[in-house]
Amino acid sequence: MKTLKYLFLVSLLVAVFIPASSMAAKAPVVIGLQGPITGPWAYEGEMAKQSCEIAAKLINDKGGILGGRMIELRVVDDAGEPKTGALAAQKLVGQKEVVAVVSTYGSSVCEPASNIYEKYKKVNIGYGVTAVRLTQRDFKYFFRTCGRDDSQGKFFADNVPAKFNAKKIAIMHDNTAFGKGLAEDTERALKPMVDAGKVQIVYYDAITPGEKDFRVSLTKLREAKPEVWYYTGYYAEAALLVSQAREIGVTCPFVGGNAAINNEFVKIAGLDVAKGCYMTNEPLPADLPYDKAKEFLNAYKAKYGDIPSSPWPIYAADALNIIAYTVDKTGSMDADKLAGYLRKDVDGVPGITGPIGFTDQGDREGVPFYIYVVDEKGNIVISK
Amino acid sequence: MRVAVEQIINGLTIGSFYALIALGYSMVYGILKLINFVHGDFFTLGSYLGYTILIFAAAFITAHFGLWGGIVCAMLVAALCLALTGLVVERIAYRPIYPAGRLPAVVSALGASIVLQNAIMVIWGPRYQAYPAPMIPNLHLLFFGINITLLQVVILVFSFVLMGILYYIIQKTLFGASVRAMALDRDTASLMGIDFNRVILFIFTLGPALGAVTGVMVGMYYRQISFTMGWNYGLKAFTATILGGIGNIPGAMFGGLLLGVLEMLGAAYISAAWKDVFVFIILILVLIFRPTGIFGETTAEKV
Amino acid sequence: MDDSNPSPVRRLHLYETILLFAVPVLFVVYPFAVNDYYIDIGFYFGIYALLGLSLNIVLGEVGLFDLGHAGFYAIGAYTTAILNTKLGVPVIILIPVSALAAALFAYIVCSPIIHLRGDYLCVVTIGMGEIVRLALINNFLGLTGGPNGVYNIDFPSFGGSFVIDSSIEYYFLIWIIVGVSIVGLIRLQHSRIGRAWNCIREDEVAAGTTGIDVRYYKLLAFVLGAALAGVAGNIYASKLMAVSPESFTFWESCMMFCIILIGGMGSIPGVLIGAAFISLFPEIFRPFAMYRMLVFGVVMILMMMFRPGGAWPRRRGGADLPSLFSRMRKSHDG
Amino acid sequence: MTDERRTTHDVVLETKKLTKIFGGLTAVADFDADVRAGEIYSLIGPNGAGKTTVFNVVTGIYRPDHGNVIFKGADITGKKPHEIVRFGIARTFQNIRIFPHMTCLENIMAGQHCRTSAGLWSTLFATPQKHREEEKIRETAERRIRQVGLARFRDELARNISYGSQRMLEIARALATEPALLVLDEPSSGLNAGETDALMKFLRELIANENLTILLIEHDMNVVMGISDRVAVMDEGRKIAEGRPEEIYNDPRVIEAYLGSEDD
Repeated sequence: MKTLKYLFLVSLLVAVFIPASSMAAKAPVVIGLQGPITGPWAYEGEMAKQSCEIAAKLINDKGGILGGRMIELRVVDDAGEPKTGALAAQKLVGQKEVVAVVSTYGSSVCEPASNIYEKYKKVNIGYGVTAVRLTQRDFKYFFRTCGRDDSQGKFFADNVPAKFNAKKIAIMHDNTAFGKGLAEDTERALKPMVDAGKVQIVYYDAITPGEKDFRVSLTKLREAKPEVWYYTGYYAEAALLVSQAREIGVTCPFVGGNAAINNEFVKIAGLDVAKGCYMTNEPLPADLPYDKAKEFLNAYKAKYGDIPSSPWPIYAADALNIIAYTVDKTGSMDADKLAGYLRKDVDGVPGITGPIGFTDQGDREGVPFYIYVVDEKGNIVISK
Repeated sequence: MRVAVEQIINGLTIGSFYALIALGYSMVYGILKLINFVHGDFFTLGSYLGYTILIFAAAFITAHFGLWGGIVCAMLVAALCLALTGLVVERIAYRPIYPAGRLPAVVSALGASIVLQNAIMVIWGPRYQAYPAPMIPNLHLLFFGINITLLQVVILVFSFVLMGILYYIIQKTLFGASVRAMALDRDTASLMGIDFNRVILFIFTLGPALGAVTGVMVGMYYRQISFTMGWNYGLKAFTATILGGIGNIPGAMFGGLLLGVLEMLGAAYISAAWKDVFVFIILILVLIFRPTGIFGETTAEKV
Repeated sequence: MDDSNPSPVRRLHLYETILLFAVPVLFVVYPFAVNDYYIDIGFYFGIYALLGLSLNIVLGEVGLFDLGHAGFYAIGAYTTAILNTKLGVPVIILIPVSALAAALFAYIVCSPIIHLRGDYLCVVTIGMGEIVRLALINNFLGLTGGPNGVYNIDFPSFGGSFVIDSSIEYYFLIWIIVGVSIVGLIRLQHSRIGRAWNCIREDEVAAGTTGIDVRYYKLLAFVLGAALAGVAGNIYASKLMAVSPESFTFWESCMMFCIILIGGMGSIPGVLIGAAFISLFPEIFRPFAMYRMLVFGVVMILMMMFRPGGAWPRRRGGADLPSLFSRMRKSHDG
Repeated sequence: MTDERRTTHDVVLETKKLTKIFGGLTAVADFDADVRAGEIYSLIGPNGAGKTTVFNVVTGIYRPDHGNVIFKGADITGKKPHEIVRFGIARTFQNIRIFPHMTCLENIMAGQHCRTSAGLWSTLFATPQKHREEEKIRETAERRIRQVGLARFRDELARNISYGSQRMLEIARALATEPALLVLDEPSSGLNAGETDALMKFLRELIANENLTILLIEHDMNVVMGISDRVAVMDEGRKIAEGRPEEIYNDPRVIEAYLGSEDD
């Protein structure tokens, strides 16, 4: 037992010191990634890490930036939890060689972390943080490559009821910061139409993420007789929801938010159920005419077998790309210069998710949306 | 009416999952007075093993044994593996710690839970996994306008059969009597010649095996599994155990079913978002008025 | 029948004497020697130490299984967040207010359930913690901001002139509070209140027949424990400038439970060791990436195997550190 | 025991028609007794006669179904155990119930709890008044620990001392509550002959030197006959006889119900 104890201690020590001793080659440009590598959102963290690695590799394969310096990714785990996120941010800001950070998934984790980045003057670009308020704090160093809750909500209100000729709308969210935010913004965007009597919100409620049984909520939804049903949460629950809804006889069209439908959704729900499900989404990589998208997608698929199953990791890759681009263009590691350049001079720069530009608050400029549908073969295509 | 009946059936289905998991908690608690936090993760592991078997051995099994054969096979393998895992965990994480008392064992149980959950994440990856749709029967049945699936019926019947068998073993057989005696008073039972190790062997193979079977059923029923799901089910099942009266086998079954039905009715008639609050408030109210659970003995302490 | 033959008082071991003086010095010097990241780790260590001390009253001193302590922590944090952002009450004033709010909540919730024994009490506290968390997620009374939480919380300031906003200031804020709490708890441990708590932990019936109002002292423990957790919540909220329900899960309660058992029931140095383990370990083992929680779990099992009574169990009688403190004070009093 | 000491016939404890029913079983039925100041009053009877139940009702652990407990003229029926201690009744248990993980001295100090009042604030701010009180607690405890001869175990955990010492510790703890009535449940059980003799001597000295009354359950007839002033015999929840030890010793009903059972 005693040997076991010592063996264990020694292996711990070795494990701690090995990473520190890795050799430094020709000084790379270090970009941080803060994401949920462990914890309940670990799959998002894993994909974000993979995406950033692919994006960095694509840049490095072309000879890096600043005339031959490689991109090095430094990943810190925030476990999807605010306190750990703040510590992760604090760890990165203490490392002078980290130029800027791709950070993070989840608005409530981003909030305290971005406070720290702001205070220590480190450019940080969110990839899965859609709460409107994040860019309303007049922060200098905070940007995001993903859209905001209200842009999608507005798109829904403008297009979806008309498309399905629907007067009775059901909205369901999953009580996560993202899902709830989108649901609220959709409700807000629909309000003028509701006041004018054009549409009616006949159902508005939440389900609990991580649960498996939603038949009760769905029965209520069925009794409300909606003509279109908008679910603003994630694919894992969405797949269960649609399967169970069809089981108990909910027949109205299902429209998911941009996290609700992907290949995993089709896999879990099964083709029978999934086909004919709609979603509001930014253009999917596969539909993007941009070279970057094809290149990224192929590289990702080659390495991991399939494209990422949620939209956020692609925004993470784009965040890394735009940081690399800005460092390359300015030739500077200075946070003020980078932030200034991102705000003023980055405009229409090609990215995986389309041309990238930022508003003065740091929001992504012009995130386009489409209505997608799952076709007979289980592919997700733009709905005509 | 239709809604209420459907909800009760849904509630019974989810309740039977809780009940089967709760049995594992209750048996371990009865003998060791230990909250076996790792039990929820046994359930998850069982679910992942069943998934793996269905994915990799699907074509072969289905070809030889048919659709149901494949499912039975997945359940059997998962149950066997988990019985073994249960023993290993008991040997490593609990046995060396029994003499120190029950509180250190609680920490060890939490540690084991963390290990198992993260091992699942490392092995299968953090993403959700989907049970293969073609391996799962999806037939709908309509009784008087009430919509249920064949799978639901099978799950309910099978769960009740399992519970019935366990009830029989515990309440009617000589071995069951020795388990109950051990739960009542370990020292006296040992003096009467009941082998403690045999009882431990029994509860740490049967409990996890039941959990594994439940895991496979949950995987089929919802098609989608994640490495963190055991925590949620574990918490609910433990609540069910307490609701029924901890250490009491029929109590755990009843507690599980009641919890499932309460949850569904709370969601239907109060609010889906507040249903867990509703469940916990009921639990607290029950305990205020029956401090040892519904089936718990209310004997005064001997002074 | 008199045998006036008092046992020799156990003297402090040398290492204990060294620790007694070196540890406080280390705590003061530490933040001046490292960068902000390590100071922040020290800060969160302090938060867990405070939470550990607060749960130690309930679990360590009275032996009540409380697996819902994160609920009290949440009440403190949200009281601060809501009153500060909605009404503009200064954070520093909200320290006692948060403590009171959490204490009041504990009193109301625990009064009807205090007679429950062992694991039944345990599951009720779990339920209580979950109810709090779910109420926060569901935007209770439209105040808690749902899953997004409450944000834009101020920094604590003394009359507007001295604002606590840097890592090092927070570090000292939390450790001063921890220090004050430790002094208070040592005094309680060596008073009739602390003895009454221990008696209840040892044998509830005998405590009653020895003249201790079991119900009152159990409630007092919950109320005091909740108040301290409320203070921790206040500081946590202002440090992060935002609160959200993810920080107050059942998992967090479990970690507090582990602090006590890893350190040793009812032992104040033990609480510090346990808190260090829970807060430092995951940071030290960052290089393990996704394996780090795996290692964490293994170490928890090993700790219980090798030191089931905790890393630093409470020593009674003779010279444990707390009684040394009180003796030192006594000699000062003359 | 000499009769001179019994200068008063004031009744300290009186039970009136005390009845306690568990489920269908009547453990105690219409139990009347009066314990007079300064005496040692013993309760004997076969196992299951209801003696301990009487004790539990008197000390507030159980609430009686009928009847009253009057202590020094005050009705204390149904009061909580800690309130009854404050009135001046302290007890020990048949199976020793000390606080095993506290030191011997702390065990005894706990007994002073009901005679002291320092609250949360005076403790937290360490007021001089609290300090004085703590000194008083310590002095009392030191006195009691010397009285029972355990001073050398002062800082020893209570669980580490011998069974006989634990008995004495429990008695010392009860004495530290400054009782007028000491209720002892089989104090000699588990003690060897030497320890039993010491116990009898101790109880005699106690009653002689302190303003105290003792209510006793005892199986050891030597102890009962040796130190009791009066003895009551219980069988099946009822009092079947009461009187001086020598009267009881020769009472045919007692021999039949109690002593007779030993012939089986």
